[in-house]
Amino acid sequence: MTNNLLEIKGLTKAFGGLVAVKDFFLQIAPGTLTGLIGPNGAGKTTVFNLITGMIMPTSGAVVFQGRDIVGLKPFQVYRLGISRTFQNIRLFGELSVLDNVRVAYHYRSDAGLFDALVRSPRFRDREREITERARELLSLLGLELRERELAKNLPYGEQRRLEIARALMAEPKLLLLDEPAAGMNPAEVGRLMELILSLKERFKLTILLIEHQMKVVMGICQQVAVMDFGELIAEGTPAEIQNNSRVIEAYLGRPGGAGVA
Amino acid sequence: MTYFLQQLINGLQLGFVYALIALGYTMVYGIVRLINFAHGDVFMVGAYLGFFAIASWRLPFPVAIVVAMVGCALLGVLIERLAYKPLRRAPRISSLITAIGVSLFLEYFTSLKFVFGPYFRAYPRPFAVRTYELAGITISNIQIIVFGVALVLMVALTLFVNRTKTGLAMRAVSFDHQTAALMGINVNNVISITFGIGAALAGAGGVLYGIAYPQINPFMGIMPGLKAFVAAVLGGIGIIPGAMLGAVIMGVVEKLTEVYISSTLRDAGAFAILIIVLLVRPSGLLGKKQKEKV
Amino acid sequence: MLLEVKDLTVDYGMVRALKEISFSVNEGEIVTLIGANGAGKTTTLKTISGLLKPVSGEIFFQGKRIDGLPGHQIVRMGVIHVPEGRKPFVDLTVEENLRLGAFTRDSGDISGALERVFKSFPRLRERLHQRAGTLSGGELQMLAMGRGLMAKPKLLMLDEPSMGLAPIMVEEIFSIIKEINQQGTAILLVEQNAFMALQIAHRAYVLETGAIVLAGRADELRDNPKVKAAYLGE
Amino acid sequence: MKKVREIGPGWWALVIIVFFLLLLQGLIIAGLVNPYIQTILCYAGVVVISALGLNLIYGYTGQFSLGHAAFYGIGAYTSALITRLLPGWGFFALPLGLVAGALVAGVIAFLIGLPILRLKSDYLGIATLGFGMIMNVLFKNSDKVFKVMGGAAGMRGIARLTTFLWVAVIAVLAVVMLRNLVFSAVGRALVSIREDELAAEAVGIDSTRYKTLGFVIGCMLAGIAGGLYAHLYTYLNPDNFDFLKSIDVLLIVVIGGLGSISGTVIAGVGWALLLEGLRIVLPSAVQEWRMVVYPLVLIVIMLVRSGGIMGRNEFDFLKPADYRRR
Repeated sequence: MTNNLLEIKGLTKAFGGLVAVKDFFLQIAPGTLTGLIGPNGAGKTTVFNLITGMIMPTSGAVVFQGRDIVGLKPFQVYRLGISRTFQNIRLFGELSVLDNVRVAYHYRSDAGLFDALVRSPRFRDREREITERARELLSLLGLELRERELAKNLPYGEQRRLEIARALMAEPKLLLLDEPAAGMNPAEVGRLMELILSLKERFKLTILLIEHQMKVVMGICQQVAVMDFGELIAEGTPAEIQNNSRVIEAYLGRPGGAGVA
Repeated sequence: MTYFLQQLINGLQLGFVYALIALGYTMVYGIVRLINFAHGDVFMVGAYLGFFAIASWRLPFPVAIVVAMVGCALLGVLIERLAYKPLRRAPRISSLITAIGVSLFLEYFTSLKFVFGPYFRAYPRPFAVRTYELAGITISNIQIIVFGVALVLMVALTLFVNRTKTGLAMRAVSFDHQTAALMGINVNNVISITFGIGAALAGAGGVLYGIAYPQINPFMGIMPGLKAFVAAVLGGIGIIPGAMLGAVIMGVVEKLTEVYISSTLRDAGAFAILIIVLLVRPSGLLGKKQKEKV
Repeated sequence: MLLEVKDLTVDYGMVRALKEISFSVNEGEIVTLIGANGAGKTTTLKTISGLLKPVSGEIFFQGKRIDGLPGHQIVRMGVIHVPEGRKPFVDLTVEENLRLGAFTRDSGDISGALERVFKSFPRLRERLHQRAGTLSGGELQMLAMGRGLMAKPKLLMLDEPSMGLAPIMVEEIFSIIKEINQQGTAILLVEQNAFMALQIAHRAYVLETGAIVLAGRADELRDNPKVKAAYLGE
Repeated sequence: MKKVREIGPGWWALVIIVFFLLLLQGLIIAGLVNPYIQTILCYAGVVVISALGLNLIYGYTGQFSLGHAAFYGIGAYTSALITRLLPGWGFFALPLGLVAGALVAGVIAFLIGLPILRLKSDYLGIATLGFGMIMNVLFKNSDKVFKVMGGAAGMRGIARLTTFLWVAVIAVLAVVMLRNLVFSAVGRALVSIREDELAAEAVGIDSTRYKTLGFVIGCMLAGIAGGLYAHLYTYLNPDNFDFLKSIDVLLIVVIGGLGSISGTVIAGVGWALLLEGLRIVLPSAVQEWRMVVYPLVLIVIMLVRSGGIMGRNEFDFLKPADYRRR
């Protein structure tokens, strides 16, 4: 028995003939911040989808707190304490900002259908608790003035933050962030990095993050795993990764390739 | 056994008429993802155009079919340009409601006394009905014409879609509007052409329906339209051979349910098969599995 | 000047994807736009080819203003966009895909164009009657470029041709791009693979979150530490 | 600390609406409303109740159903059977029938919903359409099981138990309950499935469970509406529950605005009053034009306001305090 929060063992996913993730291993200790990087199409998001039960692996195991969670549905994985954001932002566009966050706490409420229909005292209490927690998160993420806007009307950067607020609503143990800095300008990226660190501290989170902007990965991650063509090609501290020739090649291409220059 | 074969042929006859309607449904769905509820009513208009061509204008039968096809093609393109094109970026349900509106309009407008009138009309037979017997099975010249015309049109459509440049453009647009535009294809024109061809086929189907089941009225398009649509889904919507296959299955099942089980259960059999197929193969018999992108 | 983009501003959904960018491509040149994910490279190409409408700014091709024209007319002028992800028509055969590339041309000179494509991509000839969906990633990239060549482009715009390809295949693709250019076609190349792009390009622009932050001759940028920094961080 | 809740605009609106409905009821008792108009008013309520059910299924939960009339029919036939087979219940006959109609519609919705709610968008629509067709055929053959149901000839001899008061009370209850539901954790879960089913699962929502829940409740509303309908017109014909009737409800819901209770009420009442009302008001020479103009109006509304009359908005008084704009 190890004390890792998450252990991915020999995870493989084939779509038809294409092997998107191939014999992938990863250990994540509690309280760490791990970066998952690699070129486009390397299979990073597929790993997230496999962890969260959105797709079934062809083979391999995902062990969370000592329990193999392969085969659980996404909502069950979430209830165990793994939540995520999406690369292409998947908010509930026609719900208000507040509701986008409140909806993520839904399963914790013991007020049922009947309570809702008649607005019973228990229902009102639960709604108040949920709303308070949601507002607390929104203000942490600087969205407190936006709570009644529809999510789809927020600017891009705020949508990204709202997605993070939503993912934090149910007090997850493991947070998966899929390209949180995508589309942000350098100033926003800087603030995002601070935000991630402070949230991690405050909620005692373990974080796994996919990111293309190396500034983010190199700036805040303790550990970096590099994927290429579905496989883990390197693992180590940011400094080690930065100077790893396989990584540089996978990212920038090989300098002076034969027959080209 | 001969009884069974006889009913099979009757079922095929029905199925071929459904197929001509189903093709328009499937092509339009394939290209703009719209359930064109007005399509059954275009079929009805085709039947009436044929009716007037034969009974009032005394045109020969083949010309009557051409009249119905051309008339319906124009109608189909007109409907697309006026009612659907403005809504191409609106929520999909808006186009669907508009399609229902067009359908109701065609039904009730043509019911007006100075248009087609609300009553049933007996369809004129452009030639005497003859029957031929072959190994105990009776086939009428009407059936032969239905089979013949439907087959010719289906072969022509298949050749058009697979062998011509416009057909290729139709297939490209139905796959992806944006990439098709990058090929230099005028997507709007291709969509109009698709509506036109689908409507023309339905028009021909209307005339064949008229001579085979010789009674027409402005609401005749509803049930065959619905069944043809179901046939298109059964075969795999957006897939031309699928529509033909689904339609033939629908026609045969309907006929066999009618004669072997109960005529009142006729419609239930076909729809029960539809639900089962959808549950087992949600994208239809010839359809491909769709995956959601995460 | 073949292509001139002036103060182009484009929104993509809710996002302002491009903020007043200006650049140009001359006859016979390879120009590359490089930058990280989300920098606005693809949006630039989509706007030039008419798939997106700009908020403001102008685009000229051979001196004629083309922003606002429908996509199929821009294609007819000789501006060909090979999209990101290759976008093959997977249900059609390789031959049909190539024929679609020549959609704007008379059927007369298609076989000549096919031969020219086979010269650059002999592998496509072997695969001619296969469904495009059965090809490998590298072959799909060849198909996408071949499809673009079928239109006899004056300007060929390539979006991330190296994406997801093995290094050896990337090299092959890039040497073909160079060849195409040497035969007289101007190329606007969008790439994440900065080293490779800078190897073959004459000039380059570096995009960062919707703005051009660096521009210059490719060989100069190649040794610029800022470029490496833009990718891997300082 | 206990806070005294102030009386919000919702309660005021409720009081005004109840007062208005009681006024109407008073006019009816005084004999000032002719029976035709009474029937149309009742019918408007029935249409609203049924359409609210479809709005919950399609407008809020995003599950496309083209078979709503089947559940309306199930409720109608069930409740009619109950009141015919169990006479002598007096005042309780109608509520008993309605409860039975709602339950049977709900149980069948559950059984059919479990397998077919896995289907998405158009495919779900087509499967529900198929189910509606099959139910229609079964109604036409119902006399083979229960003679009194009358099969294709229709069911006769149903007591006229539906009164304006019944319809008004149930319609107001339906609006209030539905409003409570959609502005609750359950409602948020339903809407999140409509917006993005996968993301909903990713924040802990058991989408299968909630889709089924929404579908069952919506179909029960249709069942209740059907029961009221049966005891309003006292005659049931299978054709009253065919595919075109499902389309009518769909039109009302979309025209009113998907995901808007206010819109459904406006569109439902408007639809019933205009379409049925014009039948009486218009001279017979113009009657046939009624159905020509109606689809044109539909098309124009869609072209001009593709989101429906209310879009996804509600009247402010329907919203709980934390949903109102400041």
